[in-house]
Amino acid sequence: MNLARERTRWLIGISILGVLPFVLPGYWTYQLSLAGASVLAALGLNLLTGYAGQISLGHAGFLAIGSYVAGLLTSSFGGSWFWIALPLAGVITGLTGLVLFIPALRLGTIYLAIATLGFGAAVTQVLLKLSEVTHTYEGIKVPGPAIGEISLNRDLTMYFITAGVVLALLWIARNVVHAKLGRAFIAIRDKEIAAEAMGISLPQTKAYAFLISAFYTGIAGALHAHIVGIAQAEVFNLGTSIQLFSMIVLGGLASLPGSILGALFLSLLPELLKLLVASQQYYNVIYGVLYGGLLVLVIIFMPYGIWGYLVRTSFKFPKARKFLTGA
Amino acid sequence: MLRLEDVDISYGPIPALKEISLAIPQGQVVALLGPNGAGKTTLLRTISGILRPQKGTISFEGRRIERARTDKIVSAGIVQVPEGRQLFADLSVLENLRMGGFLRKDCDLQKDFDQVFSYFPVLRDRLSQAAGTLSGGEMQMLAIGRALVARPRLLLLDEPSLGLAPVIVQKLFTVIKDLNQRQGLTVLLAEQNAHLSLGISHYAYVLETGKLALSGTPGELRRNEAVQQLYLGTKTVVSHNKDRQIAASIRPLANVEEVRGEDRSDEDTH
Amino acid sequence: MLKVNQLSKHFGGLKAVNDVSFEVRAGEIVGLIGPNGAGKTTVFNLISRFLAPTSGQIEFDGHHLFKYRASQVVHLGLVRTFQNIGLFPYMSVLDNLLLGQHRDFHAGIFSIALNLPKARREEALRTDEALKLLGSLGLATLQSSLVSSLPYGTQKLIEIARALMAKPKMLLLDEPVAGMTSFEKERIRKLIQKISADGQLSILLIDHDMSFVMELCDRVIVLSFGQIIAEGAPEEIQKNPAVIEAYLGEEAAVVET
Amino acid sequence: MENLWLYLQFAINGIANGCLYALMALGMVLIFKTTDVVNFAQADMTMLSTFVAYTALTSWKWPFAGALVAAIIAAFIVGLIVERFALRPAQNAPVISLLITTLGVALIINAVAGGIWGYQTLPFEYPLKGRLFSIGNLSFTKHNALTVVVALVLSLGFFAFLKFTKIGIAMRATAQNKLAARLMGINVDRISMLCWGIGAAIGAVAGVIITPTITGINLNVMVSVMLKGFAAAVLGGFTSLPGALVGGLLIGVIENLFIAIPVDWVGQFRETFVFALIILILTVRPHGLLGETAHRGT
Repeated sequence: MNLARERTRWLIGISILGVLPFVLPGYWTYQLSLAGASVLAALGLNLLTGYAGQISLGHAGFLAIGSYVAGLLTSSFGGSWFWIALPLAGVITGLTGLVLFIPALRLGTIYLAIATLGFGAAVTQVLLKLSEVTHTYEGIKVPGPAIGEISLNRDLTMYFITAGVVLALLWIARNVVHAKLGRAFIAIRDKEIAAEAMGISLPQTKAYAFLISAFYTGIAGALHAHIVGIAQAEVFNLGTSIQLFSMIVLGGLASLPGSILGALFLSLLPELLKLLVASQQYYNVIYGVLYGGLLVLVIIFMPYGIWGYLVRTSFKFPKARKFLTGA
Repeated sequence: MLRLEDVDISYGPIPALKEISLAIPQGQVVALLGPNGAGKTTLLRTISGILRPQKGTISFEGRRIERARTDKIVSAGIVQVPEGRQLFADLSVLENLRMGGFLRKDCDLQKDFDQVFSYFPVLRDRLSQAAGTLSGGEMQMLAIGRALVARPRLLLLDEPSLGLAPVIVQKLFTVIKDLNQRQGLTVLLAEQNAHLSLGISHYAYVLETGKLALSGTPGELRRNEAVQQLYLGTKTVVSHNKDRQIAASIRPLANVEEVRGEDRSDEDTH
Repeated sequence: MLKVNQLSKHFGGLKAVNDVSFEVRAGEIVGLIGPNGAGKTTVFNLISRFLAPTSGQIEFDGHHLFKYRASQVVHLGLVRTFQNIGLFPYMSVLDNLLLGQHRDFHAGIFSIALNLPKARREEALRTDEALKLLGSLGLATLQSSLVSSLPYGTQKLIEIARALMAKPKMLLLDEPVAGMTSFEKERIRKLIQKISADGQLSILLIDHDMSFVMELCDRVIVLSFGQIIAEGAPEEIQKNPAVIEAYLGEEAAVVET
Repeated sequence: MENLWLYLQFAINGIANGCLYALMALGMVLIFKTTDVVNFAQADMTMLSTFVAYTALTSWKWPFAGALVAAIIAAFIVGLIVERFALRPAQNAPVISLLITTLGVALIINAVAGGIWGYQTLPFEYPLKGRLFSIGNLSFTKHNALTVVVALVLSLGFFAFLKFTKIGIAMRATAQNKLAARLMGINVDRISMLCWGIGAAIGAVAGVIITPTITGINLNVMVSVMLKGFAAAVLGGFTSLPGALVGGLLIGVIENLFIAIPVDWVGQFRETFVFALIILILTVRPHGLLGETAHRGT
């Protein structure tokens, strides 16, 4: 890892993120914030599935928990609680992630898929019941973040908060992946038995994987609630989980840049398409065929995702490769 | 009958075989010797069309087959008994044998089954048993039997002795020799076990790390000092004696005698 | 160092390991040989705790092994390699070596996540050690290669190097030279002789290559059908009629007499 | 006593539902066994073929049996196409990515079906109405009877096909050992394609029979049926065809019994309970009820 080159990449990323909201119309700032939340969730899922090899079709459940925790706190105590609610949502969701780690100790991939899928469905049902109790059928109204009594411009503030959180958590993910924990993740993914023979504890490593992954996704859920201004159980369903899963496969399993690419691409695709296709009826058909077709074609022509493809192709262009991989 | 010319194969960036040229005349047993990882399995899989050579030609009875699909190669008469038996573990012995005749147009497989049972009577008692529950020796017998049902003209055998007790190996080799001498079956035998293979072959090639290092008649190879050192392990008393004795005791069967598996399934290789 | 006492492992009706007792003393190289299916790998799996025994005890360096889980055995200084290579194919050689030292990383999750000096220092220190070891094996240029892109023989060598990274008191080597060229075998033999030269490291190894085993080992144990049929110095083993019989099978033994 | 009858009645309905889940599961297990792909497009493939049956019934005025056959044929062809053009070209991709391929296929089918049939729920007319016979308070509807008979005949026929025909044995052989299958001259690609066709066709039967019970057909009607089929398959062991049947019946019955319990929140949390139960069973038996136990080796 060449430090200077890595620093350049971070600087480029930060400056693009800093400039974007001032050149783009407000609607796109809002969409980019949402995409940022997706990036976080995708990072979390990729750490779990791509690196540690534990499949999850229930990550929507973590998004929902994160958004409810943050939403309930700020709607009850006011927008100035946002700064506490956000990390708290991550921590609480992280701890619920440990619920899933218990079956993960015993179950193989497909069995874990059904267990996580059930978890996602259960969270939705429980939250719906909770809405019934709290009489918030149409969802919890979530205030924007505030400092003391001063409330801030929602779209712009949330954009910068999201960007900052994404950068911070991306940096943490990078540290985790390049250190002993990241190596242990890959080790248990590829050869559990050899990993154990190296002294890696399966329970501990899997617990960390679920904890970290759920933490990221919980933060993403909390951000989502504050960007949109509402926390609603039905928003995060099986479709969401599957879309997250598509993001990391499309972008590239076990790759941080891949998670970002996949998440940005799939969350912005419908918006971009709306610019091109006016008719609602055609839109649905075109969007479905395009989205589905892309998934099929990417797997055929880029079996290791977009990022994997870029890296492989860049072997022909050494300079580009150095920039991409930092190696 | 089978001719390979200048064949190169690689797995991704790693070359597995380089410039392989060899010929297998009709009616002969040709041995392909070499240690584990030398490329024997790769070569056999290439002949069977499972792997595609990057370069070179393979022809069977004058027809080029290096780009042919495996089922075409099987129907042309090249049948392989793969390394590690590769039985259909949950299928019964009978179903495994039936799959050997998958490409046979005539549906009368009974005669072929009977021939298999005459070599390996133990299989007859196990007909409805799942193949995965057989002992190691019985599995190898079934693997050979299954291939025989396809009525091969060239039989490719990949490490038939792997993991089997010497007694069983000796009997299997006796059957192979018999198939060759009585039925005129052409055989390509890939083996680590040089003494044994030289005992039943007409000609042998020695493969080392993807290249053909030597070839010759069994007599020539036995006399070759490099071969003695590298592959026959003449330095060691045990393996030398063992294999030479077994090799010496292989003669064509007077009457097809029973071959029964008494060994245990090997827990070492799962 | 290692005391195996009346160890048995039955799979259903199959007695894969049957009442096996032996000892490996400190600094000794012991070979475990026997025909395929004799139970050698099962013995390894029992010692490294991947299988639970039917009965018996194993003592290592004064510890009762059955009190430890597979992932804890390495903490006691007992490290194994695998028959079909236990390296992680999609990691670099360096990362694989670092995994060998997994237990020596003490930085907590927070210092890793925030890349605090403690975590960084540790990472740098271990990387240094790994590079030194690679250098001494003449493999320094391979540090960032993916394991899956390397030839078989080199992978085997790297697997032993990884085991050494754990600073073991005892190594269990499962077929370290299977499938190698004579040149590669020689390289492994020299490496094993070198690492055991100071008498600090005990080694128990399985292999089918008799010349390799006989040349290297102080003592050889022969397993057949789950039981020990002979034990002794290589020269004794080579002459032992029971061993010859086990390798030849009954009928061939009759031929011999 | 009253309650007991109620529970029995729900159990009977549960068996009928369970048969349909079992058929869905059977299709998915067959595809998984031979091609290692968890087919998440099963719901949309089934939906598509059910729409074909709908069109045959309403627009072309075909009899019910004819519509069923049309649906089966449509499903079979869709299965072949999906295998040939979406999955076979992606053979080199990691297995986990192939899950995404099937999701892509699902999205395409869903979008196309939406374009053709629209986004409303359409009424699905059904010839078999009313009850067949009653015992005490228990009523056996014609629909339940048909469901059970069809599921029984179909699965027995399918098992016989796998057991006794050369192609059937070749399918099982391919599922177990692709290398050996190829070496015996079996064209593994063709077998995979066939399995996709048959898997889809079995799903289509379930679709056409179950749709009337859900009052109508729309784009997403099959998703929950597929998920329960998937759960059933997993519960049964995912590599075991009889396991799929057992799993399907079990989920059908349990789910209906939860409806029968006269406590509000039990019914509301039905799916949660069903999943919790599945997870519990899997924790005790990690490879499902009839799945193979994995050997822990080196």
